[in-house]
This record gives sequence, structure tokens and C-alpha cells, in this order.
Amino acid sequence: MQMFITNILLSLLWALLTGNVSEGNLMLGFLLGYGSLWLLYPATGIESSYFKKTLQSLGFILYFTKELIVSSWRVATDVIKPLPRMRPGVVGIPLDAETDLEITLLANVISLTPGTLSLEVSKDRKTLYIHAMYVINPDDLRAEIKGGLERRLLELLR
Amino acid sequence: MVEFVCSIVMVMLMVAFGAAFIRVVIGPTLPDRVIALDMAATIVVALILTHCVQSGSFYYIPAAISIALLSFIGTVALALYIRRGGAS
Amino acid sequence: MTSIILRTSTRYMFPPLIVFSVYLLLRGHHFPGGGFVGGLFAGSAFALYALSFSVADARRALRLDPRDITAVGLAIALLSGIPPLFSNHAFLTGTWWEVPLPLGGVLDVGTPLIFDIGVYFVVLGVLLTVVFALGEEK
Amino acid sequence: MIRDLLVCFFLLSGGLLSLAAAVGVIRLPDLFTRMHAATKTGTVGVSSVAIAMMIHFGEVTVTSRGILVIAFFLLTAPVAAHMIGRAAYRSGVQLWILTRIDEWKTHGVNEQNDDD
Amino acid sequence: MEVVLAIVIGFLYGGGLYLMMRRNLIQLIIGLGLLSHGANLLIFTAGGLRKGGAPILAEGEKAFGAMVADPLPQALILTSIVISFAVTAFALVLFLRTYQTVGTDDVDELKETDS
Amino acid sequence: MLTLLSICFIAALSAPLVHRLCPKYTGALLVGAPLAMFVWLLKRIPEVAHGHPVTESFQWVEKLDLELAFRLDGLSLLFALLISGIGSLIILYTQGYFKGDPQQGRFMMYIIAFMASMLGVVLADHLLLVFIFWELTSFTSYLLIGFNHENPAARTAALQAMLVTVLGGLFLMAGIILLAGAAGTWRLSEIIQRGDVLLAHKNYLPILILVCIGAFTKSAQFPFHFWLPNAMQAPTPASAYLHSSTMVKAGVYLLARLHPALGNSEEWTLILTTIGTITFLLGAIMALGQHVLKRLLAYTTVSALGAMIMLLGIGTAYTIKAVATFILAHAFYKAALFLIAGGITHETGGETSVDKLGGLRKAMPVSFACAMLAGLSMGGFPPFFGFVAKETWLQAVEAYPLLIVATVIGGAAYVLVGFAVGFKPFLGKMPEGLHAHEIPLSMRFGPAALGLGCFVLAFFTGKIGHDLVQPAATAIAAKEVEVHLHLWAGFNKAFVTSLITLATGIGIYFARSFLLAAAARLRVLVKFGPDAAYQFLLDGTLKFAAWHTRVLQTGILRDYIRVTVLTMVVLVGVALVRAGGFQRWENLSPISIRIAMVAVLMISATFATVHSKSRLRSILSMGVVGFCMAILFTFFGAPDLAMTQLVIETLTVILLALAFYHLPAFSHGSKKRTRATDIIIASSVGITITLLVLAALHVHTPTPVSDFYLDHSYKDAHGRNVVNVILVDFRALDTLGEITVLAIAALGAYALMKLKPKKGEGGE
Amino acid sequence: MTVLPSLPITIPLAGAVLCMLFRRNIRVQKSIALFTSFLILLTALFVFSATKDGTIAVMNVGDWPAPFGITLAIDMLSSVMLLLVGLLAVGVSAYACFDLDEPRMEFGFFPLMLILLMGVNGAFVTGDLFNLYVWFEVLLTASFILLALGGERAQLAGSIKYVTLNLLSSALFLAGIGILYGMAGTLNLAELAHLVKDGARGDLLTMVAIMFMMAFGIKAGMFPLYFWLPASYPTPPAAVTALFSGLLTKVGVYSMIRMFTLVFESDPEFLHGLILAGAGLTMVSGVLAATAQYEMRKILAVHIVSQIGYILMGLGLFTELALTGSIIYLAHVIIVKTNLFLIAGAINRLKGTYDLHKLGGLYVERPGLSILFIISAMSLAGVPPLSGFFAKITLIIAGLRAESWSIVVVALGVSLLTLYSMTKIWAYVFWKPAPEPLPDLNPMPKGKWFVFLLPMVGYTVITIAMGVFAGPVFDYASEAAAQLMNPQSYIDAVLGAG
Ligand code: NA
Ligand code: NA
Repeated sequence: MQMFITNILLSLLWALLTGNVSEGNLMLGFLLGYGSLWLLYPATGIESSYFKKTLQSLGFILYFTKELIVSSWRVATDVIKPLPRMRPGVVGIPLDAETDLEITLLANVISLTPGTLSLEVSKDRKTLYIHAMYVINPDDLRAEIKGGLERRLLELLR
Repeated sequence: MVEFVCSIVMVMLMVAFGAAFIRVVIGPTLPDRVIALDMAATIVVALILTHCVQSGSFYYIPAAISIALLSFIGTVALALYIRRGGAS
Repeated sequence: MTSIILRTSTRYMFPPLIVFSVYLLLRGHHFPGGGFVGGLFAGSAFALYALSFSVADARRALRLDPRDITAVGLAIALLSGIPPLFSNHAFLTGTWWEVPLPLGGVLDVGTPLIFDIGVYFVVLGVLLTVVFALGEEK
Repeated sequence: MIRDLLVCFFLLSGGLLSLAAAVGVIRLPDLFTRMHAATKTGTVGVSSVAIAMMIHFGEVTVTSRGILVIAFFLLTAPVAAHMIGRAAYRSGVQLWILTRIDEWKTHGVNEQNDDD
Repeated sequence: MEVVLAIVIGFLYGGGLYLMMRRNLIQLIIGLGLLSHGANLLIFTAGGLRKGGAPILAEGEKAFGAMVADPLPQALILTSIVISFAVTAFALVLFLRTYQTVGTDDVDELKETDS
Repeated sequence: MLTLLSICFIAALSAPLVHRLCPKYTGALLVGAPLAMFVWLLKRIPEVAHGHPVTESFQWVEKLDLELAFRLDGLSLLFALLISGIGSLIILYTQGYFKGDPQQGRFMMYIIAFMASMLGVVLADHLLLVFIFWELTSFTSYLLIGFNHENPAARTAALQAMLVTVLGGLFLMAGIILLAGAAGTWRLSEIIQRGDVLLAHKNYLPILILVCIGAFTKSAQFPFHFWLPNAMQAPTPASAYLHSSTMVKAGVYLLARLHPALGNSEEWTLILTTIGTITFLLGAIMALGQHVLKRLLAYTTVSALGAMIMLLGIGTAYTIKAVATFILAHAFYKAALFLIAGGITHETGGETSVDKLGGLRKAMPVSFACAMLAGLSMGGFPPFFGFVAKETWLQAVEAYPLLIVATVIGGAAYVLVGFAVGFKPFLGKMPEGLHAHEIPLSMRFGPAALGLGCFVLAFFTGKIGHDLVQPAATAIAAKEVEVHLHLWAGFNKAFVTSLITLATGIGIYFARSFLLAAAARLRVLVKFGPDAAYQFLLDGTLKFAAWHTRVLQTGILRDYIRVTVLTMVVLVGVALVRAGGFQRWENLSPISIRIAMVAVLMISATFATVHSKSRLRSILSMGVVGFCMAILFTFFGAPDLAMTQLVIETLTVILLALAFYHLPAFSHGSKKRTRATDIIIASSVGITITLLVLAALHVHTPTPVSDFYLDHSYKDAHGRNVVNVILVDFRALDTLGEITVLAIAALGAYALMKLKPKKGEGGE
Repeated sequence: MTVLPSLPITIPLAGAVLCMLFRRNIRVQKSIALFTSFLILLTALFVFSATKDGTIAVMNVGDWPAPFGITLAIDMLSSVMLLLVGLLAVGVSAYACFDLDEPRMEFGFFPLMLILLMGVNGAFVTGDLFNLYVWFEVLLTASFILLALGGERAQLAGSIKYVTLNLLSSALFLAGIGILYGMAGTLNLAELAHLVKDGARGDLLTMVAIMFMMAFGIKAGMFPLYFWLPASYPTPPAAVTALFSGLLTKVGVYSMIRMFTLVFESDPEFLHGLILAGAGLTMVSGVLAATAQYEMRKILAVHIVSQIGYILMGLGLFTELALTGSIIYLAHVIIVKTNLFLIAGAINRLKGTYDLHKLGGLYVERPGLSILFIISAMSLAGVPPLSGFFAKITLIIAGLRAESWSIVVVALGVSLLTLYSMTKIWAYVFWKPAPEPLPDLNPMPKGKWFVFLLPMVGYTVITIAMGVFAGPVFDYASEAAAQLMNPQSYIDAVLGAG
């Protein structure tokens, strides 16, 4: 976090130096700052995870985008097909996520993925109940989510 | 070509908007109507962005952002209303 | 207690909403936006906070009574019309100052902008006065 | 030219996704299934149009705002859907008759008393 | 195009009035809302529809080149929208309090002060 | 004159103060004002008698040609002397009458104000000024008649007198305005010289009728006579004053004054003699059936006023002379009798009926003497001034046999009343249980002076005729009238008639019990009289008013909206038809599919909003309308609007949802017929608005104002977003108002939510 | 002239803002409100003296030349209205300081009152159509709240109609503005007048004129659009009703006079004929509605309607003399009606009721109050030489000169019924003994009571003075009417001042 703030300050400095506070210039400043920090970090040694997380984030975004497109396509095609093919159900997912942010992000990502929808977190914060459109076997669904989305997300966050 | 596609997309969006509207009207439950209105808002954003492309003017983007944020707040308010036992 | 998901999201969405509202306010003179919509956004942010947590929490977050914010906003808007009187211009005549920024560049600051800031606060105060009052109604 | 093609592609896919959402919202049998179509397909559709716009203008200012639009949608849509779904479920909106499993009902029946 | 919008305005005014003539306080509020939509659209339409760009001068330019929409009706409508919002918010609270105090939301029953 | 009048008014206003400071001498102190006037008037007699009126004029309202113009000629002088003279006596009388009463100050105020107003009427030379004082007499007499305000009858009578005289006043107002318009001047002295012009004017008849109605109501002519006897509710000094010399004679004065201007026509004669004669006889005959002292007198007053009008109507030099003389005589004896009647009632503990009085001669010798003098004068016995007047009168009507008969009948009634009031209470045996004292000193001045006057005047006929009556008659006739009054004019026709009258009068006096019985039986007729008509009209008006209010103020909002919008539809429709509809279709752009689709959506959403049994459905549908608005704004280049509309729409939904926690669902449906009617009305409004919009497009002009904004926004106002620049700079004042609305709306909403009346205070 | 015309707007706003900032301290609010009211009056006097020679005070807000910016233009009519507002402000705020209950003060009575005054003043000074709409909304919103403030049952029930019908009127007003802007392309009244004079299709303009007539007619309480008035006016505290009766409907009438003398001249026979007919019906209907009442406040309230009829009569006749009458009548009725409401409020304060049947005996008990009442009541009924007489007779003369016989007949008949109503109150409240002895609820010591009565004494003196010094009043009014009849001077002043 500290690095991120430093990075932003660097981009602001860049904007002031160039006398131009437009978005493009700020973004350019940010990138330049990122680069300079990357060059400097072995010397300072603080928060090296900042750069690793960047890569992980990019990976997660790509994965998530793929999921999004694939399942969107599935929902989009399925609404046109005959209805009885659907197998909706409410399934409880045991949670490894603990903090508020982790739970929330996970629930949101699940919701965003077409075909699944977070309904409620149990009171003991151990279970996430979701509504899914295709529940052939609840356990498969649980495994899929825990192994896919939750794992990647927690990796990124922890 | 972009202009023409924009027109077509607009008609498509308008149809989608109409569908959302129909769901607002027929319900049958209150959450149905709320979700449909939320979708209508989303489609309005799409319409606005399409218009940006068509007219070449990006001044409408803040309107799009506004509705993205505010329709969320509206939906949350309505959801809480539903939870407190609001009639449908 | 409302949903943990909602509460957490609200906590993270609150700052961007406020920033966006200030953006709308300050850029309003050149782009769509302005004090009115900006104020509505700021108000909506607090409204969301009140919905997610409670009105009391939102009042604490706001620190000031929304009615005072309204009054201050109105005062700012009214006062923004006064400076031109000193240079023998009519009430509410736009008066501009070019404030030089450090390291070159100038910032165009004018009474219309101050007026818009007044609008911003009025709208913020108004929205919250009503929302809080309705939310507190038992 | 390629840019225009890309723009058209994203525009059309946005339109089609919206249409799909429209069909879903009319056709699907219960609230929860309709929500899948309405909130998410719509979001992806809008994002697609936003991408089209970003490509079309190709300017930093527009791109940054386009990203903002998408980001805000991705941030808000799931929460909104969650809130509605939760509220609907708790206020007793009926699941579709062919819904097979309801684990919340079977496991979580004891703990749904914590609202407000 | 104007004809179409004129008809829409007619519907908004008519619909608003019809709702205002119903018996529920809420319908009254909604009617007022429709009426206000009608008035705004009326200003917009009667002020002249120009299918042009937004009246915003692009960065770097000094004067408008192409035709843009008439900004004045827009400003008027903006003011009117805000005022309607304020009044609607107040009316809503007023009606709510009326319901709580008088004990009915039936407009037809609120006639004790008239004669 | 203005000075003296002002002194009178000031005296009136200071009366309560004077009374508070020295209650014992209120009358003595205040009488100075009228007395000063009286003395001044007396001094003016010579010059006025020689045909030199005294005039005075001050500017008041220049643009309205309203001047404080006064003119003292013979007619004014006669009246003014009576008013101020009798007024002085009344004030003294009041001092005794109201001895020890805390209300005395107020009464003094009213009566002096009344006197001053009356003086104003007769002295003013400006029609509007006359009217102003005229209205003041109505108003002050209202206060006087209702003086015993705790008594409902007094209040009713006061109201009646006020309504009738003010109604007449309104006719008069219209009349004088038309009169002034026709004559081209407000000045009475000029108007009376323009009789020819007026007679030929197209408005002559309306003017005459309006003025007559005004005068007749004031002077209690048939059919407006009924208020006067009822006005006896006033304390005696007031009724004495009102009836003898002043208020009621204002009408007579006015007609006499306008005689030169309006009098030379057949219509004048017809109206005045007819009404006058009817009133004269009616009053006399009604008097026969009365037994209450003041009522007896009141009806004869009605009758006497009728006689004056009748004589004025004939309008010959003789009759004019007779009027002037009779006014004088009547004032003296009537005032005296009223004062004595009041004295009797006052000193016997409230007895009002003649028939229950008797034998007071020992207890009240002074009163008896005065009463006798006045009663004889009233009866027209020689050698009293009443006789002189009667003689002149009979001479004047010599040529009209019918009027002679009428005079005999009326005269006989006067004899009866003169006896009944002047003698009956004092002679015979005192009924048991009746206790009486003589009236106190201060109350004796009036009756004594007036009673003696009745007698003494008869011996100065020559001087009075020349100095008072002749100038007055000259003024009425607007030409030189020779007046020679004689106590003894010889044994002529008039004298014989006079004797017959007296004999008849004495005869019926002794048949009084029979008359009373007959009158009692005739009382049924009152049901159909003007009094009943007044009551009927008043009640009718009230009932109509109540009905009108019931019908219009139904309390149902729907009705109000219906009436309001139907009015608009009809009026706009009429205007459209007058405009001949639209002839050209220009300025219209072609229809695009997009806009058509939005329009269809909007109309359906409107329909869904309207036609909904669920309030949420209704509101969410309205949200769709709002979205459509935003789309339209987007299409037509209004990003700020689109954004604001969307935000506001959502916020409205949030607020509604918050409020809905506390509001019930839709429950009250209206009847099918109501709904159908509403649909028709609402549709008609919609169509009207649509047509109006089309009309606007029809005459659409390019917008020069907006081009200014586009040109100057960046250059002079430092802003690229023209809409925002308009809001915060070009038209910032609008925005200032707008945020003020916002601020107070919030303030109000907050106050409404938080400020709740305590339990039990919720109701009225 | 750079500041003066804007002061009537900014001073009350500044006062209101201060009151809002000191919302916790009622005593400070009272002082601010009183001080501001005096300033409003003082400003009005300045404006009055600056315009009494016929000068039209013009100011372009924001220095944008007319017709582009918002122009404030004060002619003689405007300045006399401002003066009346000032007089009212001082009296009513003083009265409210004494009479109003603490909770109402705590919850914003004073800022609301000041903002109401701001809106009213704004409507009187503005030379811009849309700005007029804004001021209407300002004063309406303030009035909505003042009406409902306190939340008593009757107040709330009455305000529903008030709010609804006035919002309907706003919607029609807005429609009229939109259409007129579409036709003429400007919002500046002078420019509109200018364009309308030269413009084609005056017949279509008549349709728009009717929209404005409806909008202003509802606000003014014209027949058959006045229903909101009897339902709502008698419900709030006396200070509020007094303020309303003095100002609200009058703003509607003022606007009607302004628009129909300045802008809508295309079809005077039809439009002014319509106004005249409306005036007659308004008078009759209003007075009948009042006649049917037995509640003092209600009688007074409903009478407002019939008095509006008189003012409109002058506009309908549309001659200089008639407008003179209207202006005098406006001034007269504002002062007198306010006073009557204050007196009624004082009576209610003493006895706790407005019911004619329950009240009585005040003639003996409170001679001072009786005198104040009877003078005002008689002035209202048109008894000379009080202000009402001159107002009425000027209109009657104008009517007769214009040979509009029927309106004269109506006006005269209505004045009789007015008298009836006033004497009814007098007879029931003052003359009649109280049916059951009512306790004296007034806790004020004598000195304070006298101060409390001061505003009423002041207004009474004014109504007498307006009669006694009718000369200058009439001169002024006829000058003002002449200005209205020749709008060219207004147009020149506004458009030439850029
Ligand atoms: Na959303
Ligand atoms: Na509005």
C-alpha cells in the first residue's frame, strides 16, 4: 500500500513538473513512477510484493474476463433454448475467505460470473449461499468455485 | 459504417429497454420490478455510450457514470425496502 | 445488521463517490456536471452509507448537521455575488482571478465557481436533511 | 478500418448481449433465474459498448472514463444483485418449481433472523 | 418529430392530471411527477429541437463551429427539475405526515377544512 | 366651515377621553363644538338671506377632482341650523340620560360624529363629499342604533338600518357618479345650473331612479320605510336626533338640493308624488295602530317624510315653500316629543307603552308642559308653528283634491299621535305600580327649548319666513320664491280643511281602542310587508350563499382540479377557434425511428404509471418515463440534463421507498363513472397542451438570446459548458432562487418530520 | 443603480441564512428577523423615493445586458408593492415574535418568513419571465411549509389542496413560459413586449395568454380557481395567515397586471373581457362563500377572493383610472386584510377560539381592540373616508365611465355583502355578550399587550392616512397606472439600459 501511495505521489509530482494536470499526463506520470520504483526497489527492499501483486492482478483479471465471457455466452444462448434444460438451485459454499474484504470480493466475483449469484453469507461467516443456474451436482459446483475463483482471489489478496 | 451499426445497436438496446419495461409492468413480485428497472438503467447507459460513439461527443460519459452509481444506490434502497416487508 | 457484502462495498465505494462528486463540481464549468449534480453525488454517498449502516453512523461520518451545511452553502452562494460590488459591478457579476500555481501555470478561479460550490453544499445538505429525517422516522 | 471493425464488433456484441438479457428477463421462469440474465448479461453488454467507445475515440481521456464506467459497473452490479436476491429470498419470493436444491433452506433456516 | 413529442407531452400532462384526480396521496405525488416531466419536455420541445451537439465548447476551441443545441431551455429545465425535486420531496413528507396525523391517505376524506 | 366641522369631529373623537377625565361635565364641555357651529350659522343668516351663499374649498384628491368644497345657501342653512341647534340640545340631554353610565363617552362620540357627518351632508358642495358624509351618517347611525348591543333586537335593527341605507347609498353612489359624468362636474352649485343638459342626457332616467332610491332608503320611503320604526332600538337621544331633524331628512335634503337639476320632468313628479303620498298615508295609518311611545312617533316620522317627498314631487313654488316650512315645524315638535317620550321611559323605570301610562302630570310637570306644546304643534292646532306649516301645506295642495283628502287623513293621524304622546301619559289616573320623577335639569333644556319653540316660532312667522324659509325655498326652486308666513292667513279654504282635520283627529283619538283592535287584526298583513320581504331577501341570500359554498367547496380535490382544468380547456379552445386553428405546418423535422420508439415507450410507461394497482409498479414505471426523458435529452444534445434527470429520478425513487415504509398500499378506488369522467377531462387537457405546443412551433422564431450565450460563454464567462455558465453566471439569480427553494424544502421536510403536535392538540 | 434593485432580494435572503445558522437560538433569530424586516422596509423606502418621479430603476444582474441576463426593473407599481411588503414584514415579524409558539420558531419560522418575503420581492422586481417563475416557486415553497409548519390536523388536511393546486398552477405557468419562449425566443419581459408588438400571429398568442391567466389566476384566487384558498388559509397561526393574505394572492394579481399590461396586448377585447368577467364572478363567489361562514378567520380568508375580484376589475376595465383603482385597492387591501388577520389572531390569543358563536363581549372588555377592528372592517367595506372607500369608488367611477354596467352592479352588490360580513363579525364578537364566559387566556402584562398591539395600531393608522391623504396616494397610483398603460417607457428603460 505504501508503495502504491508513493507511486501516486510520484505521478502527481510529474504532473506538477510538467504543469499539466490532465488525466493522460497523470497516467503517464504513474507509469514513469512505477518504472522508477521498479528500478529502485532492490536498493530499498521495501514491499517487494507490490510488483508481484501487479502480475497476479493482471492474471486474475484475465482469468476473470475469460470466465465472464464464457459464462455470458452460456447464459445468452441458454435463454433462447427450451427452459427445462436449466437446473437452478441454492448451494452453500464453505468459505476459506475470512476478512470482510475477502468475503465481499469473493461474493462479488461469484455474482459477476454469469450463472452464479451470491445470496447470503451465513451468520458465522463460514458459508456463502449462492444461487446457480446449472446445478447438476452441488459438490462439483463447490469444488469448481473453491478451486478456481476463491483460490486465485485469496492468492492475490494474501 | 460505425454510424449505421450504432443505429442498429440503438434499436436493439431500445428493444431490450422495452423488455425491461415490460418486466417492470408485469412483475409479478417487487424484486422482479426492481431488477428490471436496474436493467433498464444499465441499458440507458449503453444507449448513452452508443450515442457518444455515434455523435462523436464524449460529454455524455459522466451521465453514464452517474447512472451506474446511482442506480446501484436506488436498488439497494429498494432492496432494503423489500426486506422490511414492503408490499409488492 | 445489513449484509456484510453491502457494508464492505460501501466502505470501499464511499471515497470514489466523494471524489467523483468533487470532480463533477470542479469540472462543471467546462464539462457536464456542476455543483448541483456534484452535491447530489456527495449526498448519495452519505445516503448509501446511511442505508448500509445506519442514519446515526452516517451522521457521525458527516460530523456536521446537514442543515448547517445547507445554510453555509446558501451563505457561500450569496456571498459569491458580493465581490463585484466593490469594483462597481452588479450583484453576481462573474469576477475572475488568475491564481499562479507554483512551478508555472495558472488556475482560473472565479466567483461563479464559488457560487457553484455554494450550490454543491446546499444540495448536499438538503439531500441529507431529507434522507436522514425520513430514515430516522419510526 | 480495423478499428472501425473492432468498434462495430463490440457495439454489436453489446447490443446482442442486451437483447439476450431482454429475452431472458422476459422468458426465464423465476426471479432468480431472471436476475442472472438481467444483471450480468446487461453488465457485460454495457462493458462491451464501453470498450467500443474507448476504441472509437482512442483518446486517453475517453479511455480513462470508459474504464471508470466499466469499473463502477463491475463494482456495483454484483452488490445490487446480491441485495435484491437476498431480500427476495428472505421475503419469501418463490423459487422456480423446478429448482432442485435449496441448501440455504435446509441448513441455514435457523439463522435468518438477523436483519435490521 | 416535434409532433410526436407534442403528443407525448399531452400524454404526460393528461396522465399526471388523471393521477392527481385519484384518491390516494401517493398517486397524487406520482401525478405531480408526471406533470413536471410534461412541463420539462414541453420547454425542451417548444424551445426548438436542434439535432446538434451539446452546447459545450471543446478543449482548445474558441468558438462553436457546428450547430449545437439551444442551451437556454436546457438551463431552464435544469432549474425546473431541481425545483420539482425539492417540492416533490417536501410534498412527500407532507403527505406522509398527513397520513400519520389525519389517519387516512384518502384524499376524498380530507375535506373538513373546506366549508 | 371646514374648521368648524373638524372641531365637531375632533370633539367626537375626544369624547371618550373627555368623559374619562370629567364625567360630570362631558356634555357641557362637548356641546361647545355644535354650539360654535350654531352661532356661526346664526351670524350667516343675513348674508345668506340676501342671496350671498358662503363658500369654501380646499383641494383633497386632485386627480379625482375631489375637493373639500362647502357652500352655505338657504337650504343648507336651514338644515345646518336645525342639526347643530337640536344637536346641542341633544348633547345636553344625553348628559342627564346617561348619567353615571360608563358608556356615555362612547355614546357622545357616536352622536357628535353623527351630527358632524350630517352637517357635512348639508354643507358640502361636492357630490362625492356629500356621499362621503352620507355614508358616515349611515355608519354612525349603525353604531347608535345598536348602542344597546347586548340586546339582540338592537343588533338586528342596527344591521337592518345599515343594510338598507347602505344599499341605498350604493344606488346613490352610482347615481351621483353618472350625474357628475352627465353634468361634467362634481360641484353641486354647478350641477343645479345644468338642469337642461341633464334633462336631455341619455342617462337622465337612470340617474333619477338611482338618486331617488338612495334618497328613499335614507328617508324611509315606501317600500324601504320598515327600518325606521325598528331603529327605535337606539337610545332615546339618538332616536330623537335621527328622526327629528337629521339622518332621515338627508334624503329629503338631497332631493330638494337636486330639484333644480333633476326636477323639471314628469318622471320626477310621478315618482316622488306617488312614493311620497303612499309613504305619507301608510306612515299615518300605521301610526294609528301603535301603542309604544317611540313607535307612534316613528311612524309619523315616516309619514312626515313621505309628505315632504310628495310636496317636493309636485315642485311648485307653493309646495316648495310648504316643504321648507314643514321641515322646520316637524323638527321642533318631533324632537321635543321624542325627548319627552324618552324622559318618561327613563323616569318610570322603562315603561314604553302609552296605554300603561297616565297621570304623570304631577310627577313630571315640566315634561307635561313641553309635551303639551309639542303635541299641539304636531296636531296642527293654532297658535302653534305646526299650524302655520299645515296651513302653508294645505294652500300648496289646494289644486289637487286627492292630496287634500290624503292630507286630511294624515293630519288627523298626527292629531291622534300628538294627543297620545303629548297628553295621554300625563292625564287621567296613574296606573298602580307606576313610579315617576321629573327629568333632571340637564335633560330639561332640550324639551323645554323645543317645546317653547313650537309655540314661540308661530309669532315670528314673518322673520322666519323671510330669513329662513324663503332662502331655503329659493335654493330648492333655484329661483326667487317669495315667502310670507302668517299665523293667521284669514278664513280660507285651507283653514277650513285644517279645522276638519283637527275634528277628525280628535274624533279618532277617542276611537283609539277600536283602532288598536283593528290594527291587531291587520297585523297578519305584516307577513307580506316589506319588513318580511327584507327578511326573506336576507335569509335567501344567506341560504343561497350556503348552497353556493356547498356546491363549489365540496372539499374533494378532484372537483377542484376538474373545474380548474376544464376552465383552461374551454378558454384555450375558444382562443384556438378565434385564432382559426393552424394554417401552415412549418418548422417541423422528420420523424426518426429512435425518437418514435422512445415516444412509444414513454407513452406506454405513462400509461403503466397511471393504470396501476400497485404503487411500486406505478413509481417504477415513472422511473422508466424519467429514463426515457434522459434518453431524449441525450439525443438532443443535453448531457447535463440527461445526467441530472437520471440522478434525480433515482433519488426520487429512493425517497419514495423511504417514505413507503410508513405509508399504506393503494386501497381507495374511485367509481367507474368517476374514472371515466376523469379520463375524458385528462384527455382533453392533454390534447389542449399538445395543441399549444404545436402552436408554439408554429410561430417558432430563431433564438437570438441563445446565440449570445454561445458566443460569450467562453470569451467572457470563462466557461466551456454553456449550460453551466448560464446556471452560475448568465442567469445565476435563477439558481440562487432555486437553491433557496431546495434549502427551505429541506428545512420544511425536516420540521414536518420532527415537529409533531402533542397528543390532543391535533384537532382544531 | 448597481445595487439597489437587488437589495429587496438579497437582504431577506441574508437574514434567512443568518437565522438558519443561528437555528438553535430563538432570541437571536427574533432580533435578526426584526432587524431584517426593518431593513426591507428601509430599502423599499429608498427604492420608492428613487422611482416616485417615474424613473424605472433597472439593474442587470451579473452585468449581462438585457435581454440576455436577468434584468431587475422597478417601476412605480413594483416599488409600491415593495413598500407594502416592507410594511407587512415589520408588522408581522413583530407580531410573530410575540404570538408564535416556541416550537414553530425553533423549526424555522423566521427563515421561512424571510424567504417568503424574498420570493415576493423577487416577483415584484424581476423583469424576466422565468425568473418570475423561480420567485413564485420560492414563495410557494416557503408558503407550503409555513402553512404546514406545526403539523396540526387541519393544517395538514388544508395544505394538501393548497400544495396540489398551486403545483398545478406552476405546471401551467411553466408550460406557458416554454411556449412563449418557443414563440418569441426570449424571456425578458420588455423584449417579449417588444417582439409581441411587432410579431405576427397574435391570435395564437392569445392561447398562451390564457395559460398565464390560468396560472396566475390560480395563485391569485380568481374564480373558478380559488378553491385551495378557503381550505388552507384559515389553518395556520394568525401571523402566517396574515402574511399569506397580504402577499400571496397579491403576487398573482401583480403578475397578471404586469403580463397583461406589458406583454399580452394582442387581443385586449377578448382577454380583458375575460378578466373582467372573471373579476365579477370572483367578487360574487368570494363574498357568497364568506357570507356562509361563522368562523372569523374563515370569513376574512374567503373575503380575500372577493377583494381579488375588485383588483382584477381594474385590470379588466383596462383604463388608466381603472388601473389606478386597482393599485389603490391592492395597497389598501394588503394593509387592511393583514391587520384584520392580526386582530383576529389577537382575539384568538385572548379567547382561544375564532368561532363567532362562542365569542362575544369584547366591545366592553377590549375597547382598544374593538376600535382597531371596526376601523379596519369598515375600511374593508368601503366606508369613507378610509382607504377602502377611495379604492372602491375609483373602480366604480372607472366602471361607469367605461359603461360596463354589469360589473358596476356586481361590485356594488358585493360591497354590500362585504359590509354584511364585517358587521356580522362585529355583532357576534364585539357586541353580542359571550354565550358562556370565556376565560382570558392572555398572560401578557398591560405594557407588553400594548406593544403587541402596536403593529395593528400602525396598520390602522395607515388605512386612515390613506384615506385622509388620498390626494398624494391617488396621484402616485395614477402615475403608476399611466406607466402601466404606456409600457413603452418600461421597454425603453430595460432594453436601453444595457
Ligand atoms: Na447496476
Ligand atoms: Na416543476
